[in-house]
Amino acid sequence: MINSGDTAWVLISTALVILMTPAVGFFYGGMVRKKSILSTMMMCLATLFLISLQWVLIGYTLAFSPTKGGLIGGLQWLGLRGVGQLSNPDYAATIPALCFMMFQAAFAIVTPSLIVGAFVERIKFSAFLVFTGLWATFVYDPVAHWVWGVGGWLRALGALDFAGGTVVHVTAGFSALAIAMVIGKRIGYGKDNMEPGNIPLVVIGAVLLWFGWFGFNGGSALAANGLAVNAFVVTNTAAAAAATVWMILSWLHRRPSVLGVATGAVVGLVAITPASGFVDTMAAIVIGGLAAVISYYMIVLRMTLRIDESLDAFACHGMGGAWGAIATGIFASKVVNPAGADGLLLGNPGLLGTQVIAVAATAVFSFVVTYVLAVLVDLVVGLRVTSNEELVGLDISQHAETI
Amino acid sequence: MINSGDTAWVLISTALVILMTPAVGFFYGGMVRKKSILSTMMMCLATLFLISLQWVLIGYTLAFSPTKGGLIGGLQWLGLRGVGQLSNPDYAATIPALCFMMFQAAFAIVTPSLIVGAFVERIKFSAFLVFTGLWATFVYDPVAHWVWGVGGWLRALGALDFAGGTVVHVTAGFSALAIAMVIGKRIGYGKDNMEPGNIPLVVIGAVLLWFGWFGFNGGSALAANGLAVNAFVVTNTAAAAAATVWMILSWLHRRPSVLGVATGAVVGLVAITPASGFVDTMAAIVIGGLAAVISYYMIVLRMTLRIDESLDAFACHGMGGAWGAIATGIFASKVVNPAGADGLLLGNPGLLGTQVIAVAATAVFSFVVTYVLAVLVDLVVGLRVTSNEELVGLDISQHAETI
Amino acid sequence: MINSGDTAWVLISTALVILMTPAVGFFYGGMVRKKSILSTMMMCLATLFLISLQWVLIGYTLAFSPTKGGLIGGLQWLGLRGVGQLSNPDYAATIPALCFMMFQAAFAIVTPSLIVGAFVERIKFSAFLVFTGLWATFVYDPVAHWVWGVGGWLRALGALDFAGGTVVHVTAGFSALAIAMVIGKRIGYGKDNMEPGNIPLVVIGAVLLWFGWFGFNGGSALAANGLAVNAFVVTNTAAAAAATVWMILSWLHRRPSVLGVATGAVVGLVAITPASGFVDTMAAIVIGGLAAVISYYMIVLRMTLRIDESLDAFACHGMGGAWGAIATGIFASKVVNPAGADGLLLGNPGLLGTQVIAVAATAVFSFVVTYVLAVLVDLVVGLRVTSNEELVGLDISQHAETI
Amino acid sequence: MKKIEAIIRSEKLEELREALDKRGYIGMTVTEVKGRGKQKGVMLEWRVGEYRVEFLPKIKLEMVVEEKQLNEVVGVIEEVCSTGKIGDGKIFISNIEEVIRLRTRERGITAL
Amino acid sequence: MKKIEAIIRSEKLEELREALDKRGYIGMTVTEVKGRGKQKGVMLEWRVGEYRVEFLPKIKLEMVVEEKQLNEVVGVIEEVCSTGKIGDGKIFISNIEEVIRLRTRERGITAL
Amino acid sequence: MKKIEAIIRSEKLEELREALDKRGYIGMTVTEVKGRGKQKGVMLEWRVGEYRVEFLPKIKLEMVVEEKQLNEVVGVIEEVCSTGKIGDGKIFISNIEEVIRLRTRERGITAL
Ligand SMILES: Nc1ncnc2c1ncn2[C@@H]1O[C@H](COP(=O)(O)OP(=O)(O)O)[C@@H](O)[C@H]1O
Ligand SMILES: Nc1ncnc2c1ncn2[C@@H]1O[C@H](COP(=O)(O)OP(=O)(O)O)[C@@H](O)[C@H]1O
Ligand SMILES: Nc1ncnc2c1ncn2[C@@H]1O[C@H](COP(=O)(O)OP(=O)(O)O)[C@@H](O)[C@H]1O
Repeated sequence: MINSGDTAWVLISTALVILMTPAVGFFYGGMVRKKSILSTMMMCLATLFLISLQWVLIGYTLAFSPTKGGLIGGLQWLGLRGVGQLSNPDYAATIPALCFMMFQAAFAIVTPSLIVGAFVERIKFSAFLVFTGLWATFVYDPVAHWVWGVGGWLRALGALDFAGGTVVHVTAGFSALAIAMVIGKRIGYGKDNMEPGNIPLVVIGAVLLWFGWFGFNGGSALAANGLAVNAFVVTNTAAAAAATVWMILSWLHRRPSVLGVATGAVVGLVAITPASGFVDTMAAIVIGGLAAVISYYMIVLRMTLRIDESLDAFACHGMGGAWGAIATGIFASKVVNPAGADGLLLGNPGLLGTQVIAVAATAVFSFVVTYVLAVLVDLVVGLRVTSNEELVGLDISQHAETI
Repeated sequence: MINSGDTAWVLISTALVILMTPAVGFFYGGMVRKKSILSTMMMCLATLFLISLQWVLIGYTLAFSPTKGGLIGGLQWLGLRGVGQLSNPDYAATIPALCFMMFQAAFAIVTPSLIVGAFVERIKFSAFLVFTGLWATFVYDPVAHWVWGVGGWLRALGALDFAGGTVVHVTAGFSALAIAMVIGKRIGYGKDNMEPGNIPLVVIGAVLLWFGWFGFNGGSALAANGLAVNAFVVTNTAAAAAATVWMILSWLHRRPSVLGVATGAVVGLVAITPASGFVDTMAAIVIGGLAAVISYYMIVLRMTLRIDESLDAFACHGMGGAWGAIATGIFASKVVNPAGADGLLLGNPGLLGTQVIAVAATAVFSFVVTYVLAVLVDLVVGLRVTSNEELVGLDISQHAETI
Repeated sequence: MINSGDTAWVLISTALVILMTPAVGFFYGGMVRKKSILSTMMMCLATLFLISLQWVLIGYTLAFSPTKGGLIGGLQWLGLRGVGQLSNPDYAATIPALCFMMFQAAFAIVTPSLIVGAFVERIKFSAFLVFTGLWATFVYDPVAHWVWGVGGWLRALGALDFAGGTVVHVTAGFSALAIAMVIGKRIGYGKDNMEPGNIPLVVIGAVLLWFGWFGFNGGSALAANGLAVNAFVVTNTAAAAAATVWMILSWLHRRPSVLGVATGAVVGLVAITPASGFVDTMAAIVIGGLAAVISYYMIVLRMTLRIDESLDAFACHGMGGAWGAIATGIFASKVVNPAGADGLLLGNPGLLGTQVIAVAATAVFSFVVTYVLAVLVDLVVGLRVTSNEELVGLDISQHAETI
Repeated sequence: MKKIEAIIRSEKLEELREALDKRGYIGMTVTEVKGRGKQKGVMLEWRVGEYRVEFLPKIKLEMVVEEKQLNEVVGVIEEVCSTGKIGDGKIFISNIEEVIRLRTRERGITAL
Repeated sequence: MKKIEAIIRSEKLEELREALDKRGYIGMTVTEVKGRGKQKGVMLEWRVGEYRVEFLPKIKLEMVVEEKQLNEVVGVIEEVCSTGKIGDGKIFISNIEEVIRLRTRERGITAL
Repeated sequence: MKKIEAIIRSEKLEELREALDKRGYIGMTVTEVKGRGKQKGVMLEWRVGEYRVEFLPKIKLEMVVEEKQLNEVVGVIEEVCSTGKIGDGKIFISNIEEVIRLRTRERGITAL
């Protein structure tokens, strides 16, 4: 039976999550140099267009229709055939099946937009479009099926991922690392200063991400109930804890910067994502706080290694998501969610093992498939603009526009 | 009986739609020259203030209280007398009458803000206020009554308009054309370059419009049910399809620009508006995709004719809304909405005829009445600033401010 | 029993209110000079982090757990112990207790961010953090308890404050005045021009505040019912009325500015806050319109007195909130809210007296305690940056960043 | 060669560019500056009341020309930019010793 | 006539304007520039760690004055803008051959 | 002393700064300007079709140097900034009569 309160909540949550994709565009767009701000925003917008269509045509059926051996969905729901206004109790008994489809669409859309941070300021727009279409189909859709699809092998194994720590963040983060390695550094990387072009725009992005994340995690309860509320509360708390810790870390180093706390907040949001339906508020403080430490030092390491994974999708999403998934194995509690499981601290080390497997599997799969896709796209279309186009900036060279 | 889920959904939808009016201000404000950005935003803000008051005082009763011959509502609900916390089953059985009133207020507010695109950078602020007040009362309120009021003649005829293709977009678009013709071109139009002053602001506007449109169309179900979900899904899909097609069209021409895809998305949202409660997702792809083609070439034509309907409210809203209303006559299906009707493709050509009548009637009425109002305001107040004020820019000359 | 529609509404309202804190950052950030925009935004962001943590750890229990003599809550719910997914009928019978806690968190967060307007461009960031933590604990938490806590002395007295006229706006406004007096004027105040650095950012902030306020007032019904709708409608109406009146006042003086109407709108929103669950739409027009007059002339007075309460939190929030609380005593009606009371106009002068007491008590308490806290922080940490740091701007000197 | 530095009203730039274009003067560099002169500043609106902005946005146009072209160019600028109202701006003329076109490394008048 | 081009700290502009105002020097043009000198740049915070910005925001103030006023104006600028710390800036003085006031088409010293 | 005023492509600034740095030329001032020359402007995309922007963003780099350094600096600029394509920019050289370092109030060459 369709419940109007649950439907209202999942609908508005969906709208919030869809807002996150352009928000990533603001967040990333403000962090690149002035000559490529529009290009960065454009890539996130294009992800929204492209995957909106890919998902209703093919993505949803690959991820959620009846499984083929636990690895991938079938083609039964191609073009949304049979996905209608009645509920599908396999996934959510009190909202229309179309509503579940759309909520999931928002996740499928936002995930590839996170990878944009890896190749800003140097990718050819056409290559970006091809890559993103392929990535959604060959990385996101299978992993979503493994973890969330009925019959998916990680779901069957008992892996817990409330709102996408593995499906969204581990995939995006490890893929970002892979494609950054293929496409190479920006000209002048490590030598020229790469001043962020518009910090207020970064803040607008971060704030809309925080706002949207209430739908991301809260909506993942698929109902307007106590579990949704729990997810909402721990989301806010973890973000606050992570931003605070990041502020302290950068203060110890020198000065607490706006860029820093905005990043910290996002890292906290990432880390609580898989855990948000299984842990309580005090655990959220720990999860968020440690996430900040982990991602902070991962960025330090990344810079030391002189890898131009330009906006640190790997350090923030890859590591944040991995930590969150593992933390779920540590802090999960059946008091919070009877349908979940107890974690290590409540005497169940098994869950932690399962979580590690889930992280490892999605990380390796994402890295390898993305690496192959990136090399392929490079061969066929060419990933990178000419050095002259790169120096002039992607706004002019790819879109004939300036801010 | 008031249903809390439905009320929650219509309330949040109302908030989303109210957000759209300033979003139009960002969208338009970023597209004009730097010297008139604030003025453009100001006009949209002022629309929000003015019509918020006009609606509760007189607008709502003119549009929705018991009909006077199908042409206009009476004065029964003047100052919201009798519009209370209980439901009015004539319009929405499960939400308070005041909630329906407010949802409709948001539509009445956003519609005149769309016309702002016609006369930016040259209208006198006082004249703008007078015009907008008159337009709401003499154009919007009657047309809203015809199409949505109980007893309205177009509603009685069976015309379908789920969320305002005719009431909102056809009226605004054709009115924009009329007032643009009365006020005339900007100095230097077609000669000076008229660089958009702030493209990131355009994107922020477009993104908030997309976000708000989920309330616009989804909320028009007046309940949190399968129909709302359908409207939500087709809205997102049509926007994505239109943006994608626009991207391709401008790429064929030269380069895919951010301004272009932002415009394309809005056009797709416009076109799906009347159809969103009657068509399915695959139809939405067609409706959105064709809308982009229609509006794109209408802008080309408009520029060839050297009409300075500056931000193309006619091409985007007038034509987009008309196409959407006609498309409803083609693609509507009772499977999606049993309370609707079947369209041409399901063997009912009658609906298409009705839709054409509704479009024609609202277009002609809006154009003619707006033309007369514009001429009147020009005579009494003077529509246009002096050429010196225009050259200096409206920000300084009308508001004594600079960005 | 948990109601899904009510829970959905309060959850989304909470998200809206949380968005308001960064929105204050945009609103204020755009109003200061370019060299301190980031610092101003940063202080609002930091408020969000800090008080999110303070509230779940200690604030909530101080404000809402069983009373100690009507003056303060106990420590029973320290760290949210016992605050769970079931409802607490003392506060809200149809939503989880955790949901009520989170909704209240959003209020506790946004309130100190309002005070930021008092000391922008000259406060030491470390001192700001210490002050804000103390203020939340020693001013906000007690007053919240007095007015909203079960057993709080003002609540027991029958004072009405639907959504925080006293708890939020009177406390913030009078505290802003106190700390502005302690910290002193900016260098060059009254001599150098202090040009607003980014007016579009002010508009973005004001718009998000307006949007968020639907959750602020509408959500305070703690259910998706007719009362929530009433609060929503009067909120929009009062904002519109106040913005319109402000526009007229500044036009009479010289020109209607965007800064002016944005301020007017916020003042209208402030004034309707305590009244929104007790008055009808026509009263809202009066309340909003008069609020604009009061705050407008209070700013004139404040400038004449050459007090650098830089962004007029006192005039807008202190006076707006006080007027709204008193107006509740005048216009309240049991027709709107049977659980409320009738006001002066309906023949009950008693309520007005109670409201005046509530305003006076919170104003005096806030002013005095804040003054003492500010002096203490000044002694221990030092409130103010060096004059060199002030001249260079807080962005560089406190955060090593530039826009 | 001479450098003409003209501080003009922003709103005159497009018209001036066209007028110069017509007579074949293409090369120029413009900068957004803030100026102050007889027209001491402008009052702008604050939330309530107004404040004085001491500097007004102006356009600085720089053109390096041959000496024999000097009068013509100055004439065009005067023509287009004099409105007779305070704030019209000023022209400053100074000497340029050498010009180099980076593309071709040409020097002197041919490099203009 | 002489052109005084002073590169100064942004935060000194208001004070300098007032000091000049008091002595009757009203006309001036300012530009936001980025400079580099002994003070080679500044370290700004990134999300983690910091990066060097090679150019610092400075204000370029241009004033054309009569020769006999030169010393007074330079004196005022030195007075206000010397803090003794690296980054104070420089003054460059050059020759201006002609000045034209666009409003009146006056030439020479009276046009200043 | 001479003032070198170079109008260059924005994307060349970093490279030029480094090249000058290497040879010990640190002091310089840069301004974001808009220029117009042989390369008459650029077509940018509008929502539909395109429009001509008459001025292109350029960087103006100003350096005041001793006369004997002039050739070296000009050489470096030519080296780095000539691509041979339209739009490379120009260098203008003029005379500077006096330089003052505000920090120390030194005058002349030692103030550079
Ligand atoms: N002595 C000066 N040195 C440099 N720039 C000047 C000087 N006098 C005026 N200007 C510039 O010229 C602009 C116009 O000067 P103003 O005195 O207002 O114009 P006018 O006297 O021609 O009406 C000023 O805004 C300023 O930029
Ligand atoms: N040779 C030069 N040519 C042009 N501008 C210069 C030169 N040297 C310094 N400047 C300008 O002066 C500013 C201050 O120079 P800096 O060497 O930091 O100051 P100081 O030596 O007085 O402490 C620089 O930021 C730059 O804009
Ligand atoms: N006569 C001039 N006076 C001032 N600036 C000029 C002049 N000619 C060119 N410029 C500047 O030089 C830039 C490059 O000129 P352009 O003619 O496009 O380059 P080139 O001929 O070297 O390819 C222009 O954008 C403009 O800023």
